[in-house]
Amino acid sequence: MKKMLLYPALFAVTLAVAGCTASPAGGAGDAAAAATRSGGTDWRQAALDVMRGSFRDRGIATKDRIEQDDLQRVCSQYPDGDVPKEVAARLEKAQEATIRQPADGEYLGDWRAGERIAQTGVGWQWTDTAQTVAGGNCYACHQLSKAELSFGNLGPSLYNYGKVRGQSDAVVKYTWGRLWNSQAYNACNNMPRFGHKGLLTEAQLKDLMALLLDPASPVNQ
Amino acid sequence: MADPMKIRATVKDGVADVRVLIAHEMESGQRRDPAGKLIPAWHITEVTATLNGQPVMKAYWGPAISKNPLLQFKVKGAKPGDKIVISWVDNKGDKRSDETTIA
Amino acid sequence: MRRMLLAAAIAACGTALAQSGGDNTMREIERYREALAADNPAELWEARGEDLWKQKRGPRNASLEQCDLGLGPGKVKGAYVQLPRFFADTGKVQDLESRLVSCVTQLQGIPREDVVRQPFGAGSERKSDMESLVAWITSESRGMKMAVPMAHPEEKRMYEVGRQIFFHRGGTHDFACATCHSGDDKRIRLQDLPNLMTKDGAQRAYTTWPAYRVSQGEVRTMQHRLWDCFRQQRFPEPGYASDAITALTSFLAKNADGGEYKAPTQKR
Amino acid sequence: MNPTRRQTLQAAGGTGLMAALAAFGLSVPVTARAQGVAGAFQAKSVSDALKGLGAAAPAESKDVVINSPDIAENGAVVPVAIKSNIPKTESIMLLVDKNPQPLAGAYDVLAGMEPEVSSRIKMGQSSDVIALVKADGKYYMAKKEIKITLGGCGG
Repeated sequence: MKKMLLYPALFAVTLAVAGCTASPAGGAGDAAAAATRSGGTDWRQAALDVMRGSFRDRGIATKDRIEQDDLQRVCSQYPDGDVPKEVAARLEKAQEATIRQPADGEYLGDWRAGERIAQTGVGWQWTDTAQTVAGGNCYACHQLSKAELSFGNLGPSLYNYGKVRGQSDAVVKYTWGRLWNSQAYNACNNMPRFGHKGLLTEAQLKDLMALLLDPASPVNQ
Repeated sequence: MADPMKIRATVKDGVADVRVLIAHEMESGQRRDPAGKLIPAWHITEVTATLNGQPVMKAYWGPAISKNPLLQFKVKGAKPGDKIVISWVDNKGDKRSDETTIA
Repeated sequence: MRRMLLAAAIAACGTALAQSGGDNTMREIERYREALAADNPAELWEARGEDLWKQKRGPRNASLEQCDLGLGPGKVKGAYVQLPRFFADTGKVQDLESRLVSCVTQLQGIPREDVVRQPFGAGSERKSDMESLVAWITSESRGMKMAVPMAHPEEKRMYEVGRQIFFHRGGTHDFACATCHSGDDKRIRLQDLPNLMTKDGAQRAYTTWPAYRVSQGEVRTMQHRLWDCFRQQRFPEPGYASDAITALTSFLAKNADGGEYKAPTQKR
Repeated sequence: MNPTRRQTLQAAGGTGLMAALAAFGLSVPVTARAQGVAGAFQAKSVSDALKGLGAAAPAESKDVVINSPDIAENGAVVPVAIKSNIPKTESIMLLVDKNPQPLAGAYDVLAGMEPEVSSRIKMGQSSDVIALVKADGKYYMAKKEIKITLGGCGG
């Protein structure tokens, strides 16, 4: 299951990498160029060369993971998150195009399963295998339920997410899109693209949807 | 072979403060390996200390003493230059002795 | 991951207790940390490392006492706070571990693959000579100020390359080092993340490695810290003492310049 | 750093030393005392451990002092020091109520030793720790709760 899922993600990366070489500047502004070039040296290229010589495959963590798609490459040049508006708009448009709605039109799974996915951070590391059922590790960065005190703050609090927003069609689709590819909304934020990169299955994403939106979920208590 | 202990012994007002760090796994016997098999207990069972050859302390340890154990105790009537010897033996029969001179 | 979860578990309980106990709780945790700091098992690694340095080993039956860590052959005192640096004999910028690999291969004649095969120790039956050597050598810089040289063009190059690696987003999750380590007061779960973009954050982080990790019962070096960060970033595995690690270390070490070196320390 | 490091004996095999050890029973671990303590280590409850030590009903005493933080961040390493202010203290023992085998350590206070000892122990969960002191043939005890934020037995 996991292994099958891996291929679309890799495929997407390969495509994106191919895309990079076609437009080396990637539409990045002058500020980005200044950060990566000085004294006539392209430090970004120098770093890539060093990384290619230093990293190696280990288990599922294959060496091609250091190669960047367009979003990764451009975002790496704006570490403070101050991406120029036009650059962000271009990236967001491209990322939005990747969002796939659920095939059966059902968006909400089981919030109990969603809570477990939010608590677990296993998966995709070289210590995992293709059979490892990955988690979303949401609590690493977000507050979700009131009961779980151990939450990180790299992302915003999602406590009462559904209670505040309700379950309108627009909210449901927006939330799905956020989980599938968060980079479509504010490019270069810290959140992984769980759907686009195949990190979680569609069923897992539905369970997370329920965790966020179901009135019975601890998130909305 | 077991690594040397780290023994510090300093004297103040005739009382020596002895601090010993020992390199040892102190496997509890409660942990499981990645395959789910219980890892057998492996721990120091006895530690003895002598001051100039005279026994001053004897410790009996179970598996609940922490990995790379610390042991601290005090001995009266000690003076700089006196010799402290610490010895341990574990439940596999491995053993080690180290000595230090009180500073 | 398991470790991350454990760390989270610690943190979780920490909060629960902190909320129930308030100031008193924080005082007790401080007391706990102080009680541990008094005797650091890293000293066992330091002692073993000093012995290893002086032992004649390998096909050439030589000790490492002629190893040049940057201040001249055999000079260990204060060497670590001036690493990484450029070495003319290898033509490379090297961090401590990369340099030790060179010394062990050149002076003792031990093949490189044997040196780097198992650089991270796992219990008393799989001890790491590297971790012991590093524990001792770093302890010989305790109390000194970080002063990483940046005069040689190669040193500047590695610093710049390291900076790029720090910001390099990649892997399945689009993570870079910067994702977690470029903001103030950020946490994963409840684990505090140093902001390596500030002088203070960079100094506090860099000057406290290596550390005896209570949770692992092992001394872990900067090399291991970065290696495990990349694992959690879902990156492929960085080679031991590889240029990428050296470059990143150059960047982090230089940013810590002026900070007082305190390691080996003890961490959870 | 520390001159004593260089004075460590190379191995346990030094024969003179081993002879010295044999003189007080280290290389012959099965003394009656050791055997008794070994039985107590196997006990699964504090009361069984106390029985094994021959200390069925120790009296609580303010002269037995436990020094440890109230909270330990990691149960794998919990510093605990015990001091006895009771004259003629012969031995000091440390038990952890909720550990699978409560007896953690026992210390014979021989000629010249101050009746206090400090070590670091593993605790599986928050629990009472019990300091037991044998003095002049009688048993005394003190109790203290230590909260653990991460257990130290299974992990």
